[in-house]
Amino acid sequence: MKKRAMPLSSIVLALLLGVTACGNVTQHASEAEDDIVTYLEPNFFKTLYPPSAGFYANGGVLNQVTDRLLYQDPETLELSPWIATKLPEVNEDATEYTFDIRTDVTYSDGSPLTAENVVKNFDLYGKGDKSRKLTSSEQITNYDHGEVVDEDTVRFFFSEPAPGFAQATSSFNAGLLSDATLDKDTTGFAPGKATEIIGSGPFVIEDEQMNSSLTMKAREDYDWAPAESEHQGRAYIDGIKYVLAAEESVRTGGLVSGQGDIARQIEAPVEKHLQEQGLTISSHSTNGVTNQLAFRFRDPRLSDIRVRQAIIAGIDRDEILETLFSDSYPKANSVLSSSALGYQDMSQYYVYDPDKAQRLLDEAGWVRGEDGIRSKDGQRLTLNINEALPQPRSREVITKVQEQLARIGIEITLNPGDQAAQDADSKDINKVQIRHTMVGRADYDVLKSHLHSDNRDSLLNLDEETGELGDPELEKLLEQIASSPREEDRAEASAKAQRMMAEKAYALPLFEEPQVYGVQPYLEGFEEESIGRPNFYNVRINHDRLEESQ
Amino acid sequence: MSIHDSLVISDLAVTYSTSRGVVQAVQNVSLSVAPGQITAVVGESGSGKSTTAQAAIGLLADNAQITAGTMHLGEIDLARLTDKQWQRIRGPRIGLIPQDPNNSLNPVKTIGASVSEGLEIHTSLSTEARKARVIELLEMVGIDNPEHRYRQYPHELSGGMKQRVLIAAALALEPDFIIADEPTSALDVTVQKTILDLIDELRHSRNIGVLLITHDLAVAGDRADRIVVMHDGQVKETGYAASVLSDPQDSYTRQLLADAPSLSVASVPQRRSVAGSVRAQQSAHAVAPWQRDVSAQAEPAPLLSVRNFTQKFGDFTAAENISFDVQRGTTHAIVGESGSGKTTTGRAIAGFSSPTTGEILFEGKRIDPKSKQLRKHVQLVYQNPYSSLNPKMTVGVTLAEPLKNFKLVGKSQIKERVARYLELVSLDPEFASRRPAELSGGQRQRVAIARALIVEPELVVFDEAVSALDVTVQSQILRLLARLQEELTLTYVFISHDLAVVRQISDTVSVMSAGQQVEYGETERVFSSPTSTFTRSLIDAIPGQRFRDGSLNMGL
Amino acid sequence: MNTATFKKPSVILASIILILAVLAALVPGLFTSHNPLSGTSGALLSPSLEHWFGTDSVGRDLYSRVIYGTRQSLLGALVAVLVGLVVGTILGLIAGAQGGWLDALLMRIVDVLLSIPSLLLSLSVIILLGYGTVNAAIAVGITSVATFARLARSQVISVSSLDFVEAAYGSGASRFQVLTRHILPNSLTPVIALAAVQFGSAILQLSVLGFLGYGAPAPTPEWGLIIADARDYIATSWWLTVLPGAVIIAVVMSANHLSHIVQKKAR
Amino acid sequence: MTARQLWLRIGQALLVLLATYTLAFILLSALPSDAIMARYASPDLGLSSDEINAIRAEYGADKPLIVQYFTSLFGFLTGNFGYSVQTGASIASMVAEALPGTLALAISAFVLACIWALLIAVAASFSRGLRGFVLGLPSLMVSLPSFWIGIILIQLVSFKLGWVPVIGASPVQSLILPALTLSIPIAAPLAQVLVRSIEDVERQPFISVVKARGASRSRIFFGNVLRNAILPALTIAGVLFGELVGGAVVTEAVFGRAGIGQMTVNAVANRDTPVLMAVVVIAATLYVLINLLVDLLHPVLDPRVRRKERA
Repeated sequence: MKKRAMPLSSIVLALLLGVTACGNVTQHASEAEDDIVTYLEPNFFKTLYPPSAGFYANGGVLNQVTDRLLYQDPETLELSPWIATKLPEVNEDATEYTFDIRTDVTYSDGSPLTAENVVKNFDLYGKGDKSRKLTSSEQITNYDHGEVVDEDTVRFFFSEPAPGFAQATSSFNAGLLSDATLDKDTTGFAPGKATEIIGSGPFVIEDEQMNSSLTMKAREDYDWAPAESEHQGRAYIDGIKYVLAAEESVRTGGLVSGQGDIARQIEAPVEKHLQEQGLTISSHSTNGVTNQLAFRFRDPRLSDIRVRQAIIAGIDRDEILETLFSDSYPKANSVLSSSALGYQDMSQYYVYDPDKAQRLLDEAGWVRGEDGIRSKDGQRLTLNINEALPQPRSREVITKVQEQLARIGIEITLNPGDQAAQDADSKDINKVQIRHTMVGRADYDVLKSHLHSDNRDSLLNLDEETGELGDPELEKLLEQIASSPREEDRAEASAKAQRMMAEKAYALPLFEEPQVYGVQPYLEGFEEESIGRPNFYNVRINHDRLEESQ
Repeated sequence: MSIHDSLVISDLAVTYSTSRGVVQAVQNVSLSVAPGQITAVVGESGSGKSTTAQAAIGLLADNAQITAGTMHLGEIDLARLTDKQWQRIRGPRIGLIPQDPNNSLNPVKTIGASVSEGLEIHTSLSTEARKARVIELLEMVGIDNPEHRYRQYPHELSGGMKQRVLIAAALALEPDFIIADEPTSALDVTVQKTILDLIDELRHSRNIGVLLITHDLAVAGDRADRIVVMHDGQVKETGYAASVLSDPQDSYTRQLLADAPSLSVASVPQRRSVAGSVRAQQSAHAVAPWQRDVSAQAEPAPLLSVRNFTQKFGDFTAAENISFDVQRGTTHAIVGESGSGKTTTGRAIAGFSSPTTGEILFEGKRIDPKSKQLRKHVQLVYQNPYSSLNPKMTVGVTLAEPLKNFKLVGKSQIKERVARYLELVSLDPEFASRRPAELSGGQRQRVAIARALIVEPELVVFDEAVSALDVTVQSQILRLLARLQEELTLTYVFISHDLAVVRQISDTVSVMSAGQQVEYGETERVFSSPTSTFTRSLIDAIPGQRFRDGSLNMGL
Repeated sequence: MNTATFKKPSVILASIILILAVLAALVPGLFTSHNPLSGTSGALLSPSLEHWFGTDSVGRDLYSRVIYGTRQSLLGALVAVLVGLVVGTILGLIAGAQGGWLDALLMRIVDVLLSIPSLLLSLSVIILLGYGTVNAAIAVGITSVATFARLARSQVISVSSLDFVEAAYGSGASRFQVLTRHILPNSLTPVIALAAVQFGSAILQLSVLGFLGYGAPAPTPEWGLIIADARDYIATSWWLTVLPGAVIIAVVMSANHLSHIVQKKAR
Repeated sequence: MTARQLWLRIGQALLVLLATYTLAFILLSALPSDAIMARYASPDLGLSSDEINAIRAEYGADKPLIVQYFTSLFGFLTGNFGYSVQTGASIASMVAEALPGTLALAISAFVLACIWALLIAVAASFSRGLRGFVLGLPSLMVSLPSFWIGIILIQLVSFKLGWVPVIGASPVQSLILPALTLSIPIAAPLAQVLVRSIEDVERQPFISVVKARGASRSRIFFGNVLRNAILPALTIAGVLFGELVGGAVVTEAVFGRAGIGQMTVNAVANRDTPVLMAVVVIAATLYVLINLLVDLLHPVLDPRVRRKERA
């Protein structure tokens, strides 16, 4: 009988031993011989095709492996040379850009970065290739063609003025790729193929575990960092391990227990906890359109400016920020971030005044019903807001808005659904009347991306059925921003647009949305690029502090 | 014979703790088994005979407790043994032959593994030696081809074979005593005889004391040296077999004796002689009834006529070429062992299957299984009263159902009619509000009979309708059926494996074996001068031979 | 069930928990005076006399959200079970009673239902029907249809072979009468026991849907959603997940326990 | 099983597969929005609806459904799984990457679950004192939301106690907690069925006979009860497989493991029909295979079934 009992008990024993044998395996990823930084990312990348790399996880990878023609300082937003040896020569109406490029740069597969290659890059990014299911870049507008002038000079031609182009060349959406990589179709940029994406950046993708992790190694012969950078040559660390950690609690716990070095997307309530545990919180503004509620004024209820003003006056942003967010989330004073190009303070339009809100609604003829919700001509004042899934705590924000607006008699409902459903519904004014959104881009153009009917059209200014615009004046201003060759004109148009947005109460800016990272104290030099994607080039591990922290 | 090597139980009391409180199962039970002798404990269900047997081998259920008494095996008081000590007694000292051989072998172990298990536990024999011993044992208990059987699984053996295997397993460790708990009640009567013969022989040849638990006084009388009669957890009578049977002292023993069909040869009620009784002197195959009908114009047309009935299920032939007639107001018995095709025939008569070939005529018309009208005339009573009543319905609803379905009486009369039929089957009309779970087996069977009779049928088929019941209850039901037949002029087809019962109640009989009708004729004639050897062997196997022969008296 | 069963402490406890849950679903106001929909004091407060379960990430009283969430959760579970029970039992009843090709066909359909991963099935159904508690419940219910159908069928088949069914035909009952009066009532006990188990599992499945972001739309208080939303703060505010989790466990366990009692009695 | 029965069984299985495929295709086609919208209508791409329609034509998604159905069916039959619309990744390579991880998780969770179930059954049979407590365990285990178990296990075992890393773990380490998480809800029904069937077997007369041979408790249990009691537990294995796949979705999401579960959730979120069809095909094939295996295993464990099939 003992004989029979044995295998079972031995299995159990082995199992218990197995678990305890793994005891205390906690170690810092960077403790290994090489300085490898473990980076915890809530999402895995979906594509590494630069024009489609807006998604956080995509940009987070491309920013490490590609170089750009120009470099944009994340703080001042000023452009400076990188692969281009100097700032481009631009013609009078901003339809021709001439870049002088370095000739000593090679891709990680050994192929040289040539003028032909640069033109090939922008021809693809500017025009896309339908047959390969590759789209053009939203940031490169009116692109006509590129030309190789000589071996170190390229020139790009535009059908209309494209003043945003210089900045566009600095973003990871215009990261330069080798010829072989550019010949791929959409499949070639997909997960599973990351090691075949060849850039000239300081890191090279070495290994990919699909939907789980990505290992990048420092490139030994890297020697073409932006001219402005003090640090030249190879990256300090030996590599980066991107680890998918979708659960917030795993990222936080991973940092606290020392299993990870950096984690992206730290929710506001957790910041304090991490700081108490000795971690650094690094936040960076996304330098574009603030996190805001955009009112689709073509909706019959919202077409009355008094209703829009009432909503603005009825929302206590301080309470929202205090309850839900932290110091990393500054209150917004305009549709643009205070650090964005062309920012104008419009805070006087966004004052919390519930009495005024009530008054405005009364004046507009909205009468409170039995349940406290107002209605007019039998129509309830019920408005639907989308859930901005990628934005921090969107659901909670809307919950607070719901609560606050209910007090002045407006019912807010949350449009349920996953990303695909939200995307589909957001184009339908009958489904979403108030859009919760933000756009990150460090250029004047960002307002156009946000509002223009050819772009995101967050206000749904364009009626797709009739082809008519709700507010042609706004559209005109946006086009001025994007096509005025002179920077002063662009800044002025941007200021006008911001004022118009405020005066016409088209949107309520909530806060300047940052990207928030939790960073181990022994990591130095961690930076974000101009819209908050991580940059590991200057990161180094302070081994003294690393030992201290253990 | 000394008391020191006997198994002696004195003043045993066992209680069960149940959700309804503590129940006294047996009390003041004293008995002894001497080496080489059989002591039989006889009783009906609930008499405590099984509890006594379980106590004697230490296998009482977890909720049972011995509250008084001793059980001595030589010097050892079994009542005080720990689990570990019991493990050394069970097997080498006391063996068990279980009740139902079909469920008593581990279905996923080979015969060899089961038989050698005891050797494995208690001896240090090598694997080969064990195998040799097992094969020897199998041979001894009369298993053919033991080498082959050794590797077979229980389901590949017949019930009788399995019981032999279990006897071999019990004998493997050469115990001093064997508890045989109803060792044959799940077996056919002919098999029962051979198994009992085997036990009988082994106790002589190996000087094993046997505690035989049985419900059948006739079996006890045939085999036992001493008999203990139990009822309601108490011993009613103890004594030598001969004296208990021939001169019962206790009134309960007397009733058991009176109710046991196989012991009541003298009291077979005189059946009315059947008009135009079947003359068949040969097997029914030779002369079919309808052929005879031509020559016997004077006879009234039979109520039921089965002609060349054959039923096949796929490749399997359950019944083949069965023919018999049943006259109105008589009882026809179909008797046979399990698998003989008797139930198949009965179900076809009741219209629950259509014959593959041949025909069944009721009042001269072919029975149509789809006809609802047929149900008004022919009813079936099932063997198992526990599955034949819908547990969710009260007795009243069950009885009212056919009345409503056939619209036999107006709504207002239903209640009154139900009450009348409950009275008819000797149940209080109050029972109408009870559910089957609240009734005993006998009461349930009465309800089932009432349900069959309430439509006032002409023919009732009883499919082993009394075989699940205790003898005393069985006897009551049989008397009830006789009375009802008289009162309502009913015709019965009575299917049974029990020849003693059949002999007691039927006018004509068909003996079936392996789907064939091997004998057909008037009951008295079949029993007194059977023509087929099979019938002969069946009759010989009826227990109670010793009693009927009067050899018990001579034994004194 | 006899009275002794009801006296077992575990049964009493389980019954009390379920009764409280049902009460909370019907009259939540009895248990709490806080508003489940609007924030009171600060967010993520730890449990106190004022806020028994603390406050959630928006500053709402968690205890009152759990209480008010009872209705949505129990309603959801109820709908889910009803969908599975009714559709599954009907399918199983037809298959078991009819037999032949219809049985074969229905059982293959059940196979198909079982071979599509249940979560994929329920997510698709939600996307198809639209978001919301009832739709999520229907989606969960559809995934249990197969289980119910199989059980009901096997019950019907085993009950059909009992003598009283044939006896009912003998009593002149029609096929339909036999099915509804005899077979169905006697097949139901294990099916009901399964329903009780499914009730618990439906609560859990709904909470998984909430976890994946396909549950009831905010701000409806619903158990799954409450835990799913709070999980991000487990390192800092463990009570947000643990306390509502304990409530779910208590209710699901009680339902399971009673189901086992029913099952045991039925055996 | 005779060869004929086996073929019949396989034929039936193929039929179920085809029916599953068809039903899934219809269901997924009926969903609002589609993969093209999910990818290309994303606002940061700024594509107009004309451009999106052109892309749709490029994917062949503008053809009638019936054509798409046969195209995709033909693809699967010829082993061409196609490409994810969302990412453009080859589905075959996605599956090749995801399946081993999920299988490893599912199998180790299943083995763990069997061990839990056995331990519970053994403890319930052997220790009368703890029986009440032990029998309550399955109820508790089945009442825990699986993602909740996972999150709490990560916090306690990995972050607080530091026994197993969650991030940067070796393949074996990374299997421990997820397998544990997934095993708990699977173990519960298994344990319940096992305990119940042990009770049933223990009531069988043959157990008394074995006891009457003087067998010890462990011999009775391990030598006689267990093998008989495992049979009913085996039959629910096929049903439990569905739970395993469903549980894998949640477990993989919580632990950030790449696998079929995560692939499924991502694909649902992106209406990535080609990927979902592949998931359905894999899951249905596994389901059918496992049930076939259970059917084949039955006669091995139960000699009674062997006989019937030979006859």
